[in-house]
Order: sequence, then C-alpha cells, then structure tokens
Amino acid sequence: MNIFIKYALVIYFLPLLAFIIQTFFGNKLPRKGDWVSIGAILITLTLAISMFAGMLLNYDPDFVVQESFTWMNLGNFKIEIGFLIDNMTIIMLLVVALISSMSHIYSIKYMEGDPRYHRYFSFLSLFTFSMNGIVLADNLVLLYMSWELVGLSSYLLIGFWFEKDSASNAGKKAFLTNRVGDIGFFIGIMLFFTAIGSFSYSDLFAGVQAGKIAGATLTVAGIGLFMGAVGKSAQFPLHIWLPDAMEGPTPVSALIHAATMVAAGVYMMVRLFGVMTADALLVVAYIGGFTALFASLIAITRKDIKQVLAYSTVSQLGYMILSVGTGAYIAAFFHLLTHAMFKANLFFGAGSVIHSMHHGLHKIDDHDTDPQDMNNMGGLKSKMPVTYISMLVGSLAISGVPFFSGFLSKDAILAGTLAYASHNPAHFLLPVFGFGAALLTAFYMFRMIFLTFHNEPKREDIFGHIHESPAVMKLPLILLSILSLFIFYTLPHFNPFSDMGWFKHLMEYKDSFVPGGILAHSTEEGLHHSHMTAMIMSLIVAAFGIGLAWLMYFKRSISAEKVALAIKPLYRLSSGKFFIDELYTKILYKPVLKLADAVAYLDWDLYDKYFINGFGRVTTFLSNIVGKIDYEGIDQTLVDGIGRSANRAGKVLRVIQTGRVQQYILFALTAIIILLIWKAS
Amino acid sequence: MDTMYLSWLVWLPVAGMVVIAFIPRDKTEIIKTVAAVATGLQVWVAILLWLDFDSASGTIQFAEKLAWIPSFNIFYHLGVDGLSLPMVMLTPILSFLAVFVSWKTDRAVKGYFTLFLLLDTGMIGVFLALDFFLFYVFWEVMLLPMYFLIGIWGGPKREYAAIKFFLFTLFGSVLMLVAILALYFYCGQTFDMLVLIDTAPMALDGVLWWGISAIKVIWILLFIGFAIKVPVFPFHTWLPLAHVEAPTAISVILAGVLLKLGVYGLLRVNYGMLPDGVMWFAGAIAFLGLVNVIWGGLCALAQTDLKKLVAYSSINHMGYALIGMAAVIAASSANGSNFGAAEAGLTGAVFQMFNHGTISAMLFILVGVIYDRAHHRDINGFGGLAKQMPIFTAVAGVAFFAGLGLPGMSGFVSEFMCFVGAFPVFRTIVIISAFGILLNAAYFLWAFQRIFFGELNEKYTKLPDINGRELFAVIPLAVITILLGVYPGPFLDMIKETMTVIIDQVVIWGDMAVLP
Amino acid sequence: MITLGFWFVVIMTIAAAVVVVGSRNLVYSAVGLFFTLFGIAGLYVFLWADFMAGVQVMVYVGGILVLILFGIMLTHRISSVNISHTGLQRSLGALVAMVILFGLTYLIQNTPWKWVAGIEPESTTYEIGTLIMTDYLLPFEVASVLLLAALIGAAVLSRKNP
Amino acid sequence: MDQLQTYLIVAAILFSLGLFAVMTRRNAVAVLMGIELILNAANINFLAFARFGGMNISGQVFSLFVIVMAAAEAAVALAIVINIFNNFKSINIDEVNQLSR
Repeated sequence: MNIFIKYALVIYFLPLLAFIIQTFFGNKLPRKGDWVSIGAILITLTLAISMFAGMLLNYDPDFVVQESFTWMNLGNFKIEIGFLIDNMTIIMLLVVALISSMSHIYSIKYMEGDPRYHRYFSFLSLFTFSMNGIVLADNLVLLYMSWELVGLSSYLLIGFWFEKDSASNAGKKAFLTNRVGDIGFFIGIMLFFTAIGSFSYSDLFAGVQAGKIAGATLTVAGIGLFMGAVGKSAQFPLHIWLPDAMEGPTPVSALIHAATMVAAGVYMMVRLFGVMTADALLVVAYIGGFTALFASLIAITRKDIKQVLAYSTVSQLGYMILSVGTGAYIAAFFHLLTHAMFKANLFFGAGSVIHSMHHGLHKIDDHDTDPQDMNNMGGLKSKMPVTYISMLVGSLAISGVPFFSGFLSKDAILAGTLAYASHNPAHFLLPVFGFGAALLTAFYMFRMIFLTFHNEPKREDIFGHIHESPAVMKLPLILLSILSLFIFYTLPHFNPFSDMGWFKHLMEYKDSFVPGGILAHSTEEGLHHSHMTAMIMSLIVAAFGIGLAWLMYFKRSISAEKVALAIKPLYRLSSGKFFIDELYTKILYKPVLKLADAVAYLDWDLYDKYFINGFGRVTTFLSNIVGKIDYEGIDQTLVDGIGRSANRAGKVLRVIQTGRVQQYILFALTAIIILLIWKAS
Repeated sequence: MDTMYLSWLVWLPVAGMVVIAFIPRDKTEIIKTVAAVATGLQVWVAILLWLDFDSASGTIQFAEKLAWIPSFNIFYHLGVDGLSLPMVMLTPILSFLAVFVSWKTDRAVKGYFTLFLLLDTGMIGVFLALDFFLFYVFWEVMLLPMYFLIGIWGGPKREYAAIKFFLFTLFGSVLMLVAILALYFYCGQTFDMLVLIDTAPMALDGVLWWGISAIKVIWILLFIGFAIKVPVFPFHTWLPLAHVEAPTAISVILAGVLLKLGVYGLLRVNYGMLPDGVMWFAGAIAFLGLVNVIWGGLCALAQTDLKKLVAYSSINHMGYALIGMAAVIAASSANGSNFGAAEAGLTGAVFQMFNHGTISAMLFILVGVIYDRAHHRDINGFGGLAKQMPIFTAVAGVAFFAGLGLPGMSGFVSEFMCFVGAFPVFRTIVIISAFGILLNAAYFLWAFQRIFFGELNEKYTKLPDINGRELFAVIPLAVITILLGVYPGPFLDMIKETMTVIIDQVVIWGDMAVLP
Repeated sequence: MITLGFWFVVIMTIAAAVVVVGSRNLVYSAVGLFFTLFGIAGLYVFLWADFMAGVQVMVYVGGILVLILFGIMLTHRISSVNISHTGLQRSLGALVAMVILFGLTYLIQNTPWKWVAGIEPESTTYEIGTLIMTDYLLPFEVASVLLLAALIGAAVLSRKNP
Repeated sequence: MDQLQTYLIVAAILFSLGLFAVMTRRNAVAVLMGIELILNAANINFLAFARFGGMNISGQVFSLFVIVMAAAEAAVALAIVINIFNNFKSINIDEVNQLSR
C-alpha cells in the first residue's frame, strides 16, 4: 500500500477514534479529554504536513494515488469506496488539518468552563473526520455520505448552545437547507450512476468522455451535483442558513462555516469540473456571481461583527463558484486555499473581540447588551493590538490588496471572469458581479475594522474591562496572519503580483471530459490575457472601497446615516437581507406546514373517520337490520317458538321425573313391554 | 436435516408459554424471566442459524418437511433463504428486547407474556412457513394475541384500536385466503410454496376470470392482503391508531416485525408465484410508494403526539421499500435489462425492511421511555430535556438521525439503494419522493428540537435519565444500525443470491406475456 | 336319583330367591341369597361346569355375600336390622315382573332351539386356564385392571371424609 | 332335566325376581341383592347355552368374566352405599332423590 494511502488512513480514522473516546469517556478524562481531540488533530496535522512535503518533493502535477475496496457487491450492482490522493487532496487535507488544529487550540480558552466542554471537542473531531472523508473520497457515495455527516456535525455545533432557541433553530435550518441541496445532489448522482453504472470519479470521467451520458441529461446531472454545492457552500437561494449558523461558537464558525465545510461545495465542483457541460457551467457562474454581489450588499449594513463575516463568506464562496463557472476552476481552488487562511483568521479575531466584550459585559453585570454588536465597540485597537493587527491583515487580504494572499487569488478569479466575458460578450454581467462584489467587500471589511477598532469607544463602561485575549487564542491569529502573506503562495518566486508559484505548478488546468468542452490551454490563455486588466481594475476597486469606508467610518466626513436615508429603499432591502427569509416563510414553510396539517386532517379526521369508519357504520347499519329480522322474526317467533313448545312439553312431562331411580326402571320396563306388545301384534 | 434450527425457533416461545402456564400468577418476576429466557434462547438459535447459513446459495436452506394433513396435501414445511433470514434474525432480537421493554408491565403479567410468546411464534412462523396453509395458520395465530395485547394492555382507546386493527387485518387475510385457495385449486392442489413458485406461472397462464387474467385478480387480492400489513396508502389508518394505543413493547413488535410481513409476503408470494403480474403492477407499487413517502411525511410533520409521529414515519419509511421493490422490473428486457438496478432496488427493499425494523423499534422504545417518565407524549409539552437527560438525548439522537437516513446509519444505505435501483425506471417518482427525505428530516429534526432543545421545562427538573434496563433494550439496536450503516456488505451478501432468484423469476415470466 | 337332585336344587334355588326378594328382614334376605347362590352353583355342576361352580361358591358365597353382610352391618344399627321395608310400587312392580316372566317363558317354550349334543368334559379347569392365557388374554388383563380400579374406587369412596 | 328350556326357565324366574327386587325394594342393599340375582340368571343362561350350544369352554370363560365384573360392581356399589349412608344417614333410595330438587 502506498505510503500516502497509509497516511491518509491514519488521517481519516484518527479523528473518528478521538470522537468515539470523547463521546463515551470524555467526561471522565482529566481536563474533560480535550487533549484527546487536540492530540489527534495535531498528529493529523503532522501527517498532513509530511504529505504536503512529500508532494513538494515530488513536484509532479500529475501525481495521483488511488486505493479502494468493495463496500457492497450484489453481482451486477457494486459500490467501491476508496481514497483518491492527488495534489489537490493533499493541499485540502493540509488546509483542513491546519485550520482544525488552530480551531482546537483556540477553543481551549474560548470554550473554557462550558458545561459540555468534552462534547464540544468530540463534535469537532467528528467534523474533522467527516470533512476528511469529503476530501479523500474517490467516489460519489463516500462523498455523499461524508457530505451529510459534515452536515450533521455542523448541525450539532451550530446548535451547541441548544438552550437558546435561536441556536437550535439555526442548526435545524442549516441541516434542512443543506438537505434541499442534497436532493439535487442525489438526483445528480443517480443520473450519473444510471448512465455510467459506477460511482467512482475515474469511471465517471471515462463515461462522460465516452459519451455514455451527454446532452441535456449531462447538463441536468451536472446542475444536480451543483445543487449540492449550492446547499453546502451557501449559494443563493440556499444561502440563508449560513448567517444563522453564526449562532454556534466562534471557533466553529471559523473552522466550519468559513474555511472548510462551506468550501466543500467548491472543492467538489473543482473535483468534478470535468463533467460539467457549458450550459451547466453558465448556471454555475450566474449563481456564483449573483451570490457574490448579493451577499456583499447585505454585508454592508450588518451590525453584528460575525454577521459581516458570515455574509462576506457567502460572497467569497460566490466568487469561487463564479470562477468555477467561468472555467477558471484552479483559480477557484486557489481562492479557497487563501480564503481559508484569512477568513479563519478574521473569525478568530472576531471571536477574540467577542470573548473580551463578553467578559467586559459580564464584569459590569450587563446581560442584555449584545457582545457582538459593533455599535458597542470602537477604539479597541489600543486594548487588543494583536487582534487588531491580525484582523487588519485579514481584511487587507480579503479586499485584494497587494502583498497579501487574497490579491493573488482574487485577481485570478476576476481575470477568469473577464476572459469569459471577452469570449461571450453577452455575459458581461459576470465581471460586473465580480468587480462590484470586490468593491463592496473592501468597503464593508474596512467598515468593520473602523467601527470595531478605531475612533473613541462607544461604551466606556465596557471598555474599561476589555483586554487582550490569552496566548492560546493569540497563537492562531498570529500564525494565520502570517499565512495570509503572498510569499507562501508564490514560492519559489517572490513576485507579489503573480501567482506563478508552486501552486500553479502543481495544480494544472486540465481539459474538460465533456466532448467539446472547455480546453485547458484556452482557459490559461484567457487568464493570461486578462491578467493585467483584472489586476489594475481590482486595485482601483479595492482602493475605492477602502477609501469610501475610511471616509464614512473613520473620518466621518460622509455621514453613514445620511447616505442610508438617501437610498432608503435600498438600505431597507439590505438591512432586511432582501427579506429572503420572510419570503421563504411565506411561500414555503408556512404553506408546507399548512399542507401537512391539511393532509393530517384529511387523513385522520376525514378519510379515517368517515371513509374507513364509514365501512364500519354501514356494516353496523346493515347488521342492525339483519339483526332485527333475525331476532324478531327468526329467533323470537320461529326458534323460540320451538323452544317454548319444548318448554311447555317439559312442564307436562316433568311430573313423571320423580328423581326415584326405581320408578324410572319401572317406567322403562313398562314402556319396553308396551313397545314389545305393540310390535308383536 | 442435521439441525432443526427452524423448529426450535418456532417452538421455543411455545415452550416458554407452557412453562409460564404452570407458574402462579403472582410470581411475576419468574414469569418475566422465563419469557426472557425463551426469547433469549431464540436469539441464540437465530445466531447459530445465521452462522450456519450459506450465503452463496439463493435457495431454501435448513428445510424441514413433515406431513401434517396429508389428505389435503398440507405439510409442516419450514425453510429459510436470503429473503426471510433477515426477518428471522430480527424477530427474535426484537422479541427479546421487547420483553425487557415490557418489564414494568403490572397488569395481568401472566396473560401478557403468554400472549406475547404466542405472538412471537406466529411471527417467526410466518417467515419460516413454506406451506401456504401453515403460512396462513401462523398469520392468524399472530393476529389474535395482537388483538388482545392491544385491547387489554393498551392506552385509553385500546378497544377501538384493537378492533380496528383486527378488522383491517382480517379483511386482508380473507382476501388472501381466497387467493390461496385459487392457487391451490388451479395449480395441482398443493399448498407447497416452492412447488407453486414453479408451477403457478404456467398453470395460471391464460386463465381468464370475467374476462380478466386470473393472475391480475389473484395479484390484487394478495396485494390488498399484504398491503394492509405494510401498510400501503389507502389501507394505512389502522397503523397510527394501533401504534398509539398499543403498549410500548407491542408498538415495537408491530412496527418492527408486523409491518415487514407485508413486504415479505409480496416478495415471497406475489413476486414468486405471479411474476407476470409484477410487470403489470410495478408502476402502481412505485406510485403507492411515492404516496406513502409524501403522505406519511406530511402527516408526520403535522403531529404533536410523538408516538403518532413515529407511526407516520413508519408509513413514510415503508414507502421507500415499496419503491425499491418496484425497481425489479428494471431487469426486464423492455427496460433495458438493467440487472444492477433491479438488484439494488430489491436488495435495498429487503434491507430497508430490516433497517426500519431496528430503527422504528428504537424510536418506539425511546418514546416509551419518555412516556414512562412524563406520562404524556405531546411534543410541544417537553423542551430542554437535553440538559436533564443527556444520555437519553444522545441515544434518541442516534435513533432520530438513523430515522432521517443519515449516512453511517443503516437507513441511509437502504434508502440509497432503493432510490438508485428505482431511478432508471421510475425517474419522476424517485425525484418527487426524494423530497420525502426532506420531509423526513424536517419532522424528525423539528420534533427533536421541540423535545430536547430550548430552555428546560420546570416541570421536568426532576426527570431521571434513561436507566440501565432501557439502555440495554436500545443499545443493541443502535449498534446494529451503525454497524450495518458503516459496512453493509456482509449482510447484503446473505440476501443477494435470493434476490437474484426472484429477479430471474420475474424477468423470465414478465418478459413473456402481456396480460389481458 | 340325579334327576331328583336336580329338581331339589332348582326348587331350593327358587325358594331361596323368593326369600331374598320377599323377606322384610335384610338379614333373612342375605341368608336366602346364600342358598340361592349355592343352588346356582349346583346348577353349574349339572351344566358340566365344575370349575365355574367352584368359582361361584368362592367368589359369590365367600366374597360378595360377606361383603353384602358387611354392608348391612355397617349401614344399620343392630337393633334395627329388621326394619327393612319393601317397596312402594309393589303391585305395579310385581305386575311388570310377572309380565316379563311370562314373556320370557313364552319365548323359551316356543323357540325351536337347535341343540348340539356335547361331550361331558373331564375337567374344565385346565382348558379354561389355557384359554385365559391365550385367546382371552386381553379381556383377562382388562378384568384385572377393572378389579384394581374397583379396589381403589371402593377405597376412595368409602373414606370418611372424601 | 337335561333340557335347555328348564335351565332357561329357572334363569328367567331368577331374573324376574331380581328385577322385582330392583324395582320395589327401598333398601339399597336389597336392591344390590336383586342385581346379583339378575347377574346370576344371566350366568346360568351363558352356561346353559355353552353346554347345549356346543361351545363348551368359551361360554364358561365368559361367565367367569361376568363373575369378576360382578365382584367389582359389588365392591364399588357397597362403597357407594356406605358413602350415601354417611351423607344421608339412610340408605333408602327413595329418599336419595336430590337430583329432582
């Protein structure tokens, strides 16, 4: 067995083991067993790093290892499950392991003193296990299974503080919304399986290439798979669960709802890019682009610091999806990688702020104020320098400022959209989505920074109790800030304006498997052409966005309130999140619940009560009639008549029943004699 | 016939019953112990049977055949194959656990366990019987104890529920009896199922009743008989009522075993003896499965009584099995000889049958646990129990998530197989019923949230957590559920050969004729 | 001589039987029964059934009669042994009995009996023994069981507090 | 004397007497005696037919069984009589008519 597979097996099952140990014995272990999960994830991280090192040593773009076993075999129906390890897998494994380790370490302090501390770590381990399943899968079945398991751990972690109704609602919403996407995913899987007869990626690719599935079916199947990604990566119209998911503990938001799980959809799209038809990709691109812009429009009016980040995540995921749709799927994966680092960083920073705000509120016995509301913050820079710097780095990276990682990946995506639009001028909206979102991203991120860290504090009473977070919470911040620098992605080159590094070498564009689909070299050519334009435009856009935020929230030379008043309808739409939730409540939840009630009523109070029991009533009615005839006519008159006459006869004959045996004998003999005489004569 | 496993399985509960008959009625502990020992031994025999079972063979194994009423060609004929083995495994396990579930029964304990063991015999007998007459006898033997168990030990509306259950089932069995007699007289006056499987398709070929093919008529008769047990949509209303009113252990048996008789009967009798009819009726089966899925899901979503919710979820879940069963026609030449899909669907249906047995049993046991403590089952009347009863919450979580088909649990695998199998033939139906999984998740999660999440209801601050005995009843089922969900291969290996035989039967006959 | 003896036996038997039926005193009846049974044993001798005559004497006279005497003793106080009443429906009973007797006599006299002249056997004991142990083994065993059952039954029935 | 009819008539007389006793005597023991007479009459018939019917030994064996049965009957009957006496303090059968009440 290949060494990579062996490592992968350990990486896969170690968190599961930790989960099992934590679930059953966590409460009894010293320190509630957090070291079990943390130890497991650190070993995983070590192995992931060594796999990564092995990949760099190989430095082979076509590196791939695959190993599978038969999960079930019914003769003609066979499911094989296994691991597929190539460069993308290894990079993703490292991302998961890294962010997950950071999140574990961060949680030691963040979750300190929680009554279900051990449970929390067991859920984290379960998540890591499931996520690695998605990453390692070489087939749709394991992918789908891990997909749902990830949903489960997300459900459990969002609803971790289940005493709060909002938290448990959010968990449920996340799971159900994901299920909606999964239905499409499942239908896609079935379409592929029906046509190709196998679930494994390689058979899938071969089948598509051979034309076993083509045309509209392939498009529908591809869109089906994409539905899964829409659910998991919170794309419009299924984005509604992700902002609510912020009810979970912040390290969870950083790990699951920013860096890894929500990226699973993108990961899957990148993996299966080869089976997407042009039509399917167009849908993908539009949904992604729209989501990117739409979510950033909502983000600019959020008051809650985590909500800003949540909508920013939705928007960034939209970017990645958009990029997949335009064919620049490697750029999407690149953005996934960089985004994982800086967005986790931002969430950890936000968590740090919330943690100390919470602490401060606790000190002054204020339990009504929301510790996440940015209107209660301000001026935290001086009190929390490390948090400030790291969040600033993160914001710079996400806004696409040069020398930071986000610039490189964002640039590639925007270049992809430009290239696509230049080939298909009809779809000029896609780059507009992209650049518009980039502008807004820069704006709302710096709005957040300025509101939180700059100017004078809004609440002096809390401010006095604010202090920097402990070391274990600072460590992930510092580490991830460093990883948000461009240098780690351009090595062995040092050009901050070009992504020509190890990543570009190891992750090559490949031709689509769809006959007549996108070819690798045309994509790369397009990217190359649009590279400069995209870079310049994105720089301008980012500068504009940051500048606007600076004017509005730092210098206050433009009053935010006035702007809001000026565009009141738009402002209301944005602050109301475009009323998507309300819409769904109105056109989906309530009608479905009403339908359910109606059906239940129909079933129980009409169908059963009247139809089924009606049979009973009719039968009772009939039997009453028959019973009457039977009793009055046949029984009382006929049968009882016989009985009565017998009774009368009995009364007469009773006289001779004296009870004396000897008389009986006498009577019997007399009778015999009479009989004999009568017979003889 | 070296080992008479099957007779042991059938008669062990009867032996227990006889022993109980000699125990004074006030020695309840001894009575319960005897019942536990009898069913426990049955489990042991079932495990031995399973270990000895040759999964490479698709035919009947461990057959036992003795003349019973020779003048009518009736035999005491038992046997097991891949179709019945899962249920033969499940029945003793659930019976054994149900004894522990009903440990706290205090009303007429002797009568209760006597009837319970009789019920056990009836159930396992139906799965093992290979003679139609014997089959019918066991079928009725099972019905009567059930009537009394619901009617005497049930909830407030027990008499109504028991009568309804009884009439419904009796209606079905009468139709079934007619069909059995028709088969008997048309196919050489034999009740032997194996013989009928060989001869019936040929003997009934071309027979017309009132201008309709006799096969169709018999199919419908048998279908209604079995559909009531499944229960298939228009015949389902006895189920919520019976489940709600029955004592916990009986609900477990009802959902875990009795509902399986329908699917089992359809596969054994309808598919085996009237394969031509399958081609004709499969579409209807798939459609009814769809209705079951959606209707059951919607009804479950609207319930506030937890037990009723679980009952409707049974309807929902059996719909998947029906859809999987219908997939068998994918193998016919008209549908492109897709044997893979047929195997997936049919095996999935049998697997779903088993899984629903374990999962719904688990759910009912847990409902019983909460009912014992809170004395009501109103979902909205709980709240925040996760804080008060963490272990119970964890176990209930496993059961609920198994119910909503989470991967890693057996329910997912079978639902997946049913859908994948049926998809090539019944594309629209499968796509619509895929939304059933959404409903499925919705009602389970919503109920879970309302019961366990939120602030703890002050009424329940003193509620004790699940105790050892109850855990003992649930944990084995949870373990089975997870094991089969993680690696179903070996279990499916036992089933698959028999399924191949059934598929071949259907395909060979189904491809030949169009029924008038 | 033999004829004389025969008639003597016949008359004695019938006379004793009349005493049995007619006596007011139960003890007299018992004594009459004794003679009747003896007389019948005598008739058996005339019927070439010497073994049966022996059995008759042993079982009836030696067993049953004693049993009956015990029955009388156990159920009557010694002083009131003779307070035994004859029946109520004497006349009607007598009439029926007479009619039956007449009927039987009529039948006996008017039936053309088919005789087979037999040879007087030496002794019947050996042959009866053989037959019992061969052809009639089953009835014999059944009879033994019956006796056993009667034994037990009698014991059970006559217990003081059953 | 060597005539079948003689024996049969003797038997008939004994039978009638026995019957008379059974029908008329109030005392249970007396009734029992009547039954014994009837049985003996039957036995005489058996032996008579055995002798004159030419089937010597078989008839005798049969009457042997009759005697056995009579012995058993007498034992049980007397046991019953004693029981009745214990219960009713009387063995007059016309007083033992509880069934008719």
